[in-house]
Amino acid sequence: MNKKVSIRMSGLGGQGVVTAAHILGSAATRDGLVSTVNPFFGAEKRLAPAESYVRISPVQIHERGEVLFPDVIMIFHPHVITMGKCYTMPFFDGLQKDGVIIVNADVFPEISADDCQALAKLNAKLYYLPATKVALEVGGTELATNMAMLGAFLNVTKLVSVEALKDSLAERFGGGKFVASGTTAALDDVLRSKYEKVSQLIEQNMAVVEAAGASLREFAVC
Amino acid sequence: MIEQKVVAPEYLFNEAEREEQFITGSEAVREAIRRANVDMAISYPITPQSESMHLVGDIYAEGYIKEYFRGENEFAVMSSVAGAAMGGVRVFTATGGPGTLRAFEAFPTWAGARLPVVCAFMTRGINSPLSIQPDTLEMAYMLDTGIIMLHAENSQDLYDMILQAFMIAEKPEVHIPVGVFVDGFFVTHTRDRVKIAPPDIKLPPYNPYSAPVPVMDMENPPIRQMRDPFVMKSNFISYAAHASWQQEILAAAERSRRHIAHYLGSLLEAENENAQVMIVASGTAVSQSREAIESARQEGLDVGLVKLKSLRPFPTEELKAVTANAKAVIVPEFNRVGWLAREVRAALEAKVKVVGGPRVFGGMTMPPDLILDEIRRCANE
Amino acid sequence: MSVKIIRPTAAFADLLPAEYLELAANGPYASPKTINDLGNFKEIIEEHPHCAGCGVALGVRLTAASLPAPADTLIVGTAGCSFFGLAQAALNYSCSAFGNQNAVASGLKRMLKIRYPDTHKDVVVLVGDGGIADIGLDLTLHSWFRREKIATIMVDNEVYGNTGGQESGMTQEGQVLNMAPKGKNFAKIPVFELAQVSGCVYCARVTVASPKKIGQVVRKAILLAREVGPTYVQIYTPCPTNFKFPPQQTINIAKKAEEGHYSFREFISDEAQAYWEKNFSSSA
Amino acid sequence: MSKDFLRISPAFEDIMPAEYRELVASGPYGKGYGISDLGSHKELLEEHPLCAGCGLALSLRLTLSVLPAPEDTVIVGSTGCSALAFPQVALHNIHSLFGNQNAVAAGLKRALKLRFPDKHKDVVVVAGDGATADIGLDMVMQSWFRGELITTIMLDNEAYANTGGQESGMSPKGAVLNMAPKGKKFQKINMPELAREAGCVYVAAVSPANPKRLGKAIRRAILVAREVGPTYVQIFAPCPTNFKFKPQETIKRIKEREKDGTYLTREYISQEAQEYLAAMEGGNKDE
Amino acid sequence: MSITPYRVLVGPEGYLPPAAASRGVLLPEKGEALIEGAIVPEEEAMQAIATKLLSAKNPFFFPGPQLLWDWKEGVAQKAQAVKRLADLAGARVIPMPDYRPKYPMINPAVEINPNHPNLTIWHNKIDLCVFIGVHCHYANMALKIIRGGTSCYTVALCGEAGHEDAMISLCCMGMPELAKLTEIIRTMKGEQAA
Amino acid sequence: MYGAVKVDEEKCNGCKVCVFACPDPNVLTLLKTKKITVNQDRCKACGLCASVCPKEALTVN
Repeated sequence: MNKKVSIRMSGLGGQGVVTAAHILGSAATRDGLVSTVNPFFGAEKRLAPAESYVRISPVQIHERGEVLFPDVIMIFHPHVITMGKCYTMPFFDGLQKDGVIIVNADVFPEISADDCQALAKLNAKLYYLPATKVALEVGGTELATNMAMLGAFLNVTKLVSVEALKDSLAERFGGGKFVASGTTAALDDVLRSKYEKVSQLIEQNMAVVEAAGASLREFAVC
Repeated sequence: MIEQKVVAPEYLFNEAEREEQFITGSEAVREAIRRANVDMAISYPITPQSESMHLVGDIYAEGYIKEYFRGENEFAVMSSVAGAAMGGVRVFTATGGPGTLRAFEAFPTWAGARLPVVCAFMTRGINSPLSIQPDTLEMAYMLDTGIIMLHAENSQDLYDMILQAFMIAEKPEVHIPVGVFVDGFFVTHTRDRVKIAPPDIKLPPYNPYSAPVPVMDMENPPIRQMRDPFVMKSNFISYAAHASWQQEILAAAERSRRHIAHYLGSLLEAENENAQVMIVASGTAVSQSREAIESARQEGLDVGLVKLKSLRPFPTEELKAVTANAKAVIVPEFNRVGWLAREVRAALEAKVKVVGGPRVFGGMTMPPDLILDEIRRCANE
Repeated sequence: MSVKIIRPTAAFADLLPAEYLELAANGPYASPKTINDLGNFKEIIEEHPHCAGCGVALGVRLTAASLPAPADTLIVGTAGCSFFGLAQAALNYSCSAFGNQNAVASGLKRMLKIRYPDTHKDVVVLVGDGGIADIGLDLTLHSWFRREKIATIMVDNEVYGNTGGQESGMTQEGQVLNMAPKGKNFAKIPVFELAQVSGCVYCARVTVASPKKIGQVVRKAILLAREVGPTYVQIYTPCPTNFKFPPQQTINIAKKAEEGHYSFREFISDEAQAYWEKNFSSSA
Repeated sequence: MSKDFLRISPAFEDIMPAEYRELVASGPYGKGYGISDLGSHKELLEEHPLCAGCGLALSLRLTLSVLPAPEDTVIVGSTGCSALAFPQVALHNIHSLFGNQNAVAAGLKRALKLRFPDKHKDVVVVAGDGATADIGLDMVMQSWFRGELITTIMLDNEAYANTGGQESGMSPKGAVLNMAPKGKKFQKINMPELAREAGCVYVAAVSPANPKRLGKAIRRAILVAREVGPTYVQIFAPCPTNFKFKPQETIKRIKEREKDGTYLTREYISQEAQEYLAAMEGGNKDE
Repeated sequence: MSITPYRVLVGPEGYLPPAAASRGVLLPEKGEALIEGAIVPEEEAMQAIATKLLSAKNPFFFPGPQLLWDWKEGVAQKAQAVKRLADLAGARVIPMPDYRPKYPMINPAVEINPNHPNLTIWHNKIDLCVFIGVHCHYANMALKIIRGGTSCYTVALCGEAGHEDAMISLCCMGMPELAKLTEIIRTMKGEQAA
Repeated sequence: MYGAVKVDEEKCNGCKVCVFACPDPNVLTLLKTKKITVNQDRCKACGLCASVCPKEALTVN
């Protein structure tokens, strides 16, 4: 890569946007890139809007805080678009030219003609996939939704390697140094309880990552 | 728990081989405290600080800290911290935002009582309506409490400054509290690369008998010793005693300059100091400025940067020196009142044009473009 | 309040979103509702961002449905989870600084008494355990010592839920939580007993597993606070998020607690009992 | 402290002012003195600026005379009249702020426990009624909830005396004082009862009208706090200045109030504390 | 940092002069000392102390609690050495046994108190004093008050980092340094006698 | 997490126990027919209503 890529992940509390950002940033670091990751919480409530931001670059990143001008927008739940459960309106606010949007939806949510026009003008690439469905079917739990989203991201951007992603996942859930906080810790425990072994958790979640690519669809704007 | 051996602070800070970890600011706090040979820590929840003190609690459970508990409110926590420090142990706590203000009475008295407490302040909004988001307004209130104020730009600074703070605070001729300030969320919750020393070394322990005031343990003289008596002009005791006491607190902060310079390298860092336009900032505003400066350079604009690491004591002379050639100084800030611009203006004594802003607050992010706009304006004037 | 203020102006009635019209037509203001009417009327709390299965949200919702006179009720809250539902309530609600709710309520109640000497304005403090038992204990107890005529209701989830699950003074001994990494090493604060010693004329302890009881005790606490003195209700509202149990277990956990450390308790002073019998026993 | 800590450097014996030499020669450190020894030794408290007939000063003096181990006692005080006398006490003592004395004491006690794991360092809070029952109530009670091993002593003069005689939470109902121009509207706070509910294992309400009982209560409170749990002693210490009675009537006044039942002396000992005390006091019945 | 270095000279300097540290005076490193605000080699400062002591009309030593009380190993010997030093220099000794704001007043003939050290200086007409064994905070307080309101020359023999507000200050003062200073005075006295 | 509770109208007897168990307002309401209805958009599918329903008339997918 030759320039900084800024990613905004919008979802609902409990869907793993923070964890997805962590794993992605960590994977980028493993690939020798530079990354910063930061979440923005309202308060740590499940199903409330939650956003996190990842910046990936070949060189040192100083900027922090909200990603106001994303190159990639990942939307983990259609309610982000349809119910306004996000910090920015419209959902593609600030998207850079030739930007990418990936939405977790069975069918792409209805968007207005004006929005379509704006997206077309940006030459935006829109993708969608039933990430939660993939997570349930392949990973056995909807808590793997974020992994499906990362699978889609990898498929579209090729920004980090699958190996690095796997290693990051292993580190995150391997019971090593990482200690999750409050609500995240609670969900971690639920996730771990779905699998007999950590190795199984990692294998199945990586299967979700791979399966996500297959169910990814492009959505033509107007 | 890993067996740790005591090493010279200089070795821990500068020589020991460091490992790079991809961690949050809160985790950086834990790693600093793990190596700080802290005896005791006291906590109370307040976003965005809580996570740091959870993690400190975890290393207490692992055995790195001897005593740890949750107090009932921030004023109580800061009071218990004072009691512990008077009892002669190395003690750490953290707070932020409304917690800072709830505890406020404690801070000037920490300084007045010569307590070498180290406290991390994870800043956030303090005004009504309630906000948990980053905002450095509380620092304006802290400027004149008498405590030393270091402002971390990122997690690396946070990790380093906490460790260095103990060494600075505990110098017998300093021996006043050090606050390590950091922008909540922008640093505490941001995951970044941080280089940290190995876990099997730690700082030398605190020696309470070198303190400039007697430790309260009934093991050292004088026995007839009250911390800290109020001085009234009722019985030949002059107000001069109180005034002299206060001067001594100011003097202690002055004496810290040399130690801050020793451990942190300097009170401020300047880049491209001959430039006509200089940005002067602290905390996250420095990071945002770096991005703006990069863009400005691509446009051919000549911009320099001053990162203030110590706000109390304030590096007045150093700032004058590094802005000597500037025609304009831009002070971007994460608060609505612009306290840093006031400080900079006072230091530069109207010799340079000081632009107070851009400013964002209430949790808003500062786009580097805002700073860039200001650079363009100043460069073209 | 005068019920007039919840009547849309004729000229704009057709413009008001449905939820407001519904509230005017079918809310609890116009005709008195009790907790038994829940499900049949438009509630005064709207959709909120509490976690699924949240005991606090349930406790707050049931309390809101039990107010004897929502049209003349002012809620004083504080920082914490309890804030989220109340922020969506069609009630005057003030979220004070953390822990000072009973002091705010004291000032508010006295002022309302002066401005509306002939109407009962119910000032109800509705906050979490941290706000009452830890950071705000002094202010809470002193409002009771002074015999302020306010009802204090604690939604007790035994943890600082909103800041990410730290030990509170109401946490049970031994519980491992954030800031208590080796387990809490002191007992749950006996606020119920302290309330009695501090001058509360009525105290009750219930759980979200007994909604009708909540309805009764909340109503009683508010009515007694009008004339007799301070009252206190403590509602157990388990937190699935921080205690890591599935959300559908909240009520079962509360039910179990009723057989253990959260059995139903009620205290009423002689003076309050006499007042109650005289004025309300028929309607109780 | 070490037994011979209070020893003057021989080179400077001759230049030390008399009061210090006396303190070394006949002070109470390491002697185990009690109330009945008063008058026979050099006291810990020196001349102080409190008013004539001050009940608080008397109570403080009696309290200091019965510390079981003054050589290992650190006192935490608070703002108020008592803070004016404390600089003159030959003990390490901390002024702290107004109301945060028990929080300071909690931190101090834990620090001393950590530094001196093998000895008892008695941390004793001595503060007025305003500091204990009003502004500092939260921190006082939370230290009890947490089971901090400290002794809390309230010198109850039923008013804010140092600031000029305002109503406090411990003022009796009806008392006309500054800031209560129509008389106090609510009852005296029932601190002993609150202390018991909050987890104090030993609670006593005493007065200097009965010095022996006071001495016994303080001693018990401090001993029990070493091992069993937090303890609380409330000492009735009337204020002639602000309640406008003659200085010589302080004790008479206490006796009147005790007699008419408006100030009850009492003692509560938990089962565990009882057993501990029985073991401690077994061989020492002279008090 | 100020352009003209601030000099810590004998007072009275006036109504509440700022602390010398706030005027840019820096503390010495080990092996160094301060003379009137300027950093000099320790040896030079010892010479200056000896000269000042021997030429003073009415010099006094003010030992503090850390030296007056025999509270830990080594103190008694150090106290003895200080006493010998004072005797050698022909100085009298007045103790500072503690730091309390003493009620109602001190006896300036027999003691000194950091809250109003000037009383003792005035009463005894002291023209030079030496602080030793006083906790740094209280020594600094007292030194400032003395410099502000009296014409007494102040010397601080500090076991820690030294005192900017004394006219001459040694730092890191241990037994060897004490012995060295004694030797210098003895030599100088011998020379004067000769 | 994205589901909602469903009512089996056959089994529901309109006792309203579920209404008292729901932490969210105006999600479960009693119809004139004495059957409970669910506002699907607002339901967080926590399952508390199902946990108390005496008739097992409520299920969360």
